[in-house]
Amino acid sequence: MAEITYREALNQALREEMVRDDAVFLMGEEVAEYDGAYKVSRGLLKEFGNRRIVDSPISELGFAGLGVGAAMVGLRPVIEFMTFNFSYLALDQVINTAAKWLYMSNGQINVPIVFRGPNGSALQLSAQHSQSCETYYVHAPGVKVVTPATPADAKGLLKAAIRDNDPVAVMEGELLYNMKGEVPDDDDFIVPIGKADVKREGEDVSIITHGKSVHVALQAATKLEKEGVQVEVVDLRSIRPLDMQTVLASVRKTNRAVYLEEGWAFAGVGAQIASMIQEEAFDDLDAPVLRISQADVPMPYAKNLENFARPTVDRVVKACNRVLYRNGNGR
Amino acid sequence: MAEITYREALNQALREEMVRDDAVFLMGEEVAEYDGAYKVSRGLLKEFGNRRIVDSPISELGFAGLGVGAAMVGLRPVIEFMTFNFSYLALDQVINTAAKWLYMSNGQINVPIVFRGPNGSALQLSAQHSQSCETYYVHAPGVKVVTPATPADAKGLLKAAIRDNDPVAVMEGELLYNMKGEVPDDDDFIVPIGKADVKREGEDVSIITHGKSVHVALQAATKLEKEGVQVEVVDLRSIRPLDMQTVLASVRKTNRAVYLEEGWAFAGVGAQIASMIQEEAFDDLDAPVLRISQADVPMPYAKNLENFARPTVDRVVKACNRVLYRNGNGR
Amino acid sequence: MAETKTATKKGPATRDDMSGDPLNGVAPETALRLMRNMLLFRRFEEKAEEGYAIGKIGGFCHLHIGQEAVAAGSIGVLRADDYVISAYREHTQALAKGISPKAIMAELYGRADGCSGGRGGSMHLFDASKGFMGGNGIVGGQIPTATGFAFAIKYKKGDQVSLCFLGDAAINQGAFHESLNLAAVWKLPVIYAVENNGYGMGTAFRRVSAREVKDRGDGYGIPCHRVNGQDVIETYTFFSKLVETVRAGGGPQYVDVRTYRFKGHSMSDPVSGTYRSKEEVDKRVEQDDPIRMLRERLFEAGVMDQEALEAMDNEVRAEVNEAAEFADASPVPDPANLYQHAYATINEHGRLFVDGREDAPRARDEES
Amino acid sequence: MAETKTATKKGPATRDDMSGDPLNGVAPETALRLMRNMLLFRRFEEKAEEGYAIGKIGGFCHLHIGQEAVAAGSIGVLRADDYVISAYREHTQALAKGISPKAIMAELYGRADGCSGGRGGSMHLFDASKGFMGGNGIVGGQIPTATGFAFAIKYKKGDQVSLCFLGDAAINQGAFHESLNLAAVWKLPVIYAVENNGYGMGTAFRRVSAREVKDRGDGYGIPCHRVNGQDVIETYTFFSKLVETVRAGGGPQYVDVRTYRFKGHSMSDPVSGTYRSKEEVDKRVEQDDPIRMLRERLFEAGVMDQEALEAMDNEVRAEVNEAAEFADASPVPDPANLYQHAYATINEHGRLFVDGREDAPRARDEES
Ligand SMILES: Cc1ncc(C[n+]2csc(CCOP(=O)(O)OP(=O)(O)O)c2C)c(N)n1
Ligand SMILES: Cc1ncc(C[n+]2csc(CCOP(=O)(O)OP(=O)(O)O)c2C)c(N)n1
Ligand SMILES: [Mg+2]
Ligand SMILES: [Mg+2]
Repeated sequence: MAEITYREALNQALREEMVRDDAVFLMGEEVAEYDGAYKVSRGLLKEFGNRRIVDSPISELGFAGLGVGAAMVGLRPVIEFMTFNFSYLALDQVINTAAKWLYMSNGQINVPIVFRGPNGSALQLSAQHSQSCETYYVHAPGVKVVTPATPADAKGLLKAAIRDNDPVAVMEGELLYNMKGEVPDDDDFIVPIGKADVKREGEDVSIITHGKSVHVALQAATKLEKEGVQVEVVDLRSIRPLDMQTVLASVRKTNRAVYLEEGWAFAGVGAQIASMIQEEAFDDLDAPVLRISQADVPMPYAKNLENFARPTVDRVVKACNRVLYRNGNGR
Repeated sequence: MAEITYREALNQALREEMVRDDAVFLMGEEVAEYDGAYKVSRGLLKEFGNRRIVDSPISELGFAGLGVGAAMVGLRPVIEFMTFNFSYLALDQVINTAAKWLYMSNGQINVPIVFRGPNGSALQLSAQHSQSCETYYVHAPGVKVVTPATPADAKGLLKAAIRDNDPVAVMEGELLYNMKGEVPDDDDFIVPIGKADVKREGEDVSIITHGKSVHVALQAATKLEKEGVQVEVVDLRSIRPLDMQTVLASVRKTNRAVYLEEGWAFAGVGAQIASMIQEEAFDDLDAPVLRISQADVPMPYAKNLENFARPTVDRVVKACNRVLYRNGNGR
Repeated sequence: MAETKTATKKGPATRDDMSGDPLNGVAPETALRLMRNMLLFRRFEEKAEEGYAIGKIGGFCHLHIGQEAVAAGSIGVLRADDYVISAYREHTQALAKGISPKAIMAELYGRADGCSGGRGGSMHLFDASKGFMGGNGIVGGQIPTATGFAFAIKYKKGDQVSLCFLGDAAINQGAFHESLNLAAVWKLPVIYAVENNGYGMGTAFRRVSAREVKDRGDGYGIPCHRVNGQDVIETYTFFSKLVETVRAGGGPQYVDVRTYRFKGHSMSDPVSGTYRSKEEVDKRVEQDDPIRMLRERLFEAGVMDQEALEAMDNEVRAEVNEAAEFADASPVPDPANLYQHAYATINEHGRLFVDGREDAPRARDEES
Repeated sequence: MAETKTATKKGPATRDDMSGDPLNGVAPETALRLMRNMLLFRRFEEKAEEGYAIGKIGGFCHLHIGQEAVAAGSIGVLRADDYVISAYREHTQALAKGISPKAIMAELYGRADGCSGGRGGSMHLFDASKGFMGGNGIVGGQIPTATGFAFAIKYKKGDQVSLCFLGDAAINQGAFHESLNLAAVWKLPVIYAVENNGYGMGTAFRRVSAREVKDRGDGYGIPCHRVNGQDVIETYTFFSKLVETVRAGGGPQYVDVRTYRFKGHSMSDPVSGTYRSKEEVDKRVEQDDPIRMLRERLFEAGVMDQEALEAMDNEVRAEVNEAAEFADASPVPDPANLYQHAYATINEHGRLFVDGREDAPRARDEES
């Protein structure tokens, strides 16, 4: 165990998997000579050379599709999108090729590719650079989606994704890259895809969430604890496949749930989870499952507007209070 | 009132709006000389010439984006996607430009554009040509989405969409084009965007749905009626904006709801509606809101597999019975 | 045979080497193989047309009749371990790469013995073991994929070639542009063969491009070629050299393969009428039938006579009939396997499928 | 001024007409206007840099220092009703099209008086009334939009011009390819001006293209040009002619505008170090400063002297300082308007916003 940053954890995962398997390579804009726009691939060009760490032109559709083709014939590409915002341009290759080739070929052609990069908002990056793109990746079957919230999860999930035989989107967070945490040194440390993680236990209400929002949920839990409310925080970690067992166990215990996500609500991840909870644990619910998300507008630039549009700790606390039918602040 | 096909209804809508406003033009693959791949634009080239009925190269990103630009400076483009499956290629222009320009420019630049074409599965078109694309269009704010199920709705909603000052996706259905129905002749007949339609009244259970699935819902209702169950069928018609008033009124009456959609469940339209229903009518629900959708796989080609993967009348009936806590067939 | 009636017409077949050899140096047995392949392709497509008419085949179905020489003359020079990927008009290309007529016909019929298990249909044929990597129904979608095969070949220091077919209309897609640039920058062993039949559905290429197909390859730093894709001897000779060039490290190549589609775009599109006249089609069918052109060469070279040709044709017809019988006898796919192959393993930690159906595979952990 | 120390250096300024006129036929008052504009651009960008350093400006911020002549020399020839659209490095282009320094600086500060109401920021500047149609942060995303402006101009039989700026790295995007073809086929009045500063972030263009920027326009049937974008007189003269050509129905044009970025890609990118050496940058700054180059011409032509230049610079500095003061005094946007302009009318039949917030506008019908 060492305390390292989320960025270093991703870097270690890439390095270790590249050492382990020559078929693994990293491709994307600025990943090689520049060490990555967010420095996730720092030092990898030096260690592995430009055969395996490949700077690409700004051609998201092209290089994502190239990766998909390479994956079909034996390589294990890791395709970095500088941010997932730019990957709308590549979506056809993700959904119409990567996600379908195995099925359409009746199991003949695997597509073991990883798409990774930061997702969601950072600081004042405006409408085009602040989007949470989970929905576009989870809706169609054929792709897996993971959203590590901590350095350990980042390392373990990225390693699992690279070893996985399906396309996996690893959605990181720009604001997480500098976060520190304990990470196992073991070269074979893996966080299995499809396992949620109870990041905090509690009996009164479940906040279910994923990605960067886990930390907002934990702050809300701390706040509520001071008011005597015990919050359980369930981090999905993996959105597809989905660990409903852990989600349902938590809801059956607390009887109340709030879904928190960074992105938009309409057909968001929260919509899916909330509807599944009420489908499968209807009688266990003492209150509706509420959802907290970004305001339903393109993210504005101005700092005050951006903060206002975000799903804040206060909004989460308020939602918890609502499902607990309490007024909050001890009132 | 005349009985015409859904195809003719769309054709009339285009024609009338083009007569009414010179700023309206139609662009897409095969829309002009070929009269449209599905003959929706039959005769329009002859009537309006190639200034206003424009055959484009196969460049979805390019011509959709061109339409967006033209819309910003005073035209009212109707962009036909031969099917919405191909529009993943254009998604960046839809989400990062069309949906955001008005907001980012602080209200200076409207984008009155219509994206239209068939959506969802037809007959044995396989995985890449059978997708229901609503989720990709409704998730991000800035676009409106309508899904006419009848000839009258097709005409009224397309006309409303063309007159609307925002980007509107009009999602049609290949299998609907030949359907006949009564359509008002009035040149100013409009179906307002954002108004759901109760296609059948009933007291026992609400099937909420949109698009082609409305007809599946109506068949299920007929079947259930024979067993003494009165089904209400609510056709959203417009997914964004969403007529929750009508949805909630129906659920408050029947206390039971099933969402039926053609596409995939994960972060689908049904997920959004189901979660909103439980959020807003929790105490009115006597059973969980169930969702019926396509099987969660890429659509297979073989007829038997395709039928098996579809959300059939039987599956809807079964879901209704489940929320009614009855065994069905009078048992 | 349809082309018998034009047996006396002289086609525009080329004699490159001026030797007077009607086969232009191509070995007689090779020429005969090309003939057999093209006949097989033609008869197979005719059978598919029949199958569609009687409702055995559904969905979209695009025939390659008229373009057989392109598949025979290009894929015919490849090794088994070379990769081919195409669009949706790919029956004959799949045959050329070695998938059996039975497996393809069964696929068109949507049966379990189809080369894609009945899941793909006409537009999505696969046999990875033979290097046939699919049909992509999204125009232009296969171009980045083919580029990826070439990237992998170079990465693994192999000497295979990736052959990518695309239609003339596909070159207006962004995927074309991005791919050609990537291939040029990294000098990848890929051949972009544009089957230039002059139309994308009902749209003549010249209506949607200010320059010709060959010229549209300018700008990337990739050699641009043009070949008469109706003449299988020319096509074969050309691709023989080109593939060797690429195998030897010559980098990406772009080819304008001139050809013509004798049938409608798909089964619902009439052969002529809206976008091309009957006269145009008739003239091209008469002048540019690849089978007739090769037949003339073979007859002239004395390698084959009418009798031998008819015997070959009968053999091929029998093979195709057998394929149809095989397809018809093959069972439909088992719905119990509906979820299989949506993912590599369908029984994972966590639920992969959320459609709420009872038959959907559950998560590994939930079962215990 | 930074460029004073190189006052004696001779730049590569061209003398097209051989007349010996240092202004190459450009009217003195025009040349002075170009100088004032470039000075304004330079000082504005320096102020923005300062504003970023002290935390008044956030997000991504890309400066145009070194590339001022491109904006001045091209947009400078446009009419008010012509359209300009660009990427995210567009402060000076917005200034050139007539948006006031105040409105732009206020936008960078995220204030209500900003030209985008504080919602866009550095990458998304707009003034539709002046024909400045935005900054698009998606590389290549503005190219189809500009093509659409041109389509609309032609459709309405207008004689405006659509001027599209893009970076050298953007030409590897599919949007570039599709747009140029559309413009060529329909002969649209659009100019694609590639600001070829040699790099896309840290990637030298030659590493991601097998051919030069100018050659990448081959293949479309569009005239391809090259111009020295550091020399504002050359740029202005060139665009004057080009814009007239387009206005007269000459159709789309493609221009490789050679330029150089004197600063890092964005505020977080150092000026030199990783992908370009200090020597390279120093040399280019010394040789290719557009302001110095014009100053030499003006001095030589006797149109301006050092004193006048300094007076002009002081004037411009004052204007920029005022802009910063204005920005700082401007209020932050009112959160009560958060939902406004997400749609043309936010109070529709049906709910447009489903985030469950109390302050989200409800449906028109629900309120009653
Ligand atoms: C992205 C996309 N857009 C449109 C279509 C519909 N479509 C199918 S085939 C076709 C024409 C393609 O022509 P071409 O590439 O020349 O190939 P050909 O049919 O002539 O072999 C079109 C427009 C599609 N399948 N994919
Ligand atoms: C589609 C997309 N991919 C990647 C990026 C990240 N990015 C922003 S600017 C840039 C470099 C663009 O270079 P160029 O087009 O030459 O313009 P310059 O910055 O030199 O003015 C990159 C890769 C983006 N904004 N959009
Ligand atoms: Mg074609
Ligand atoms: Mg650049």
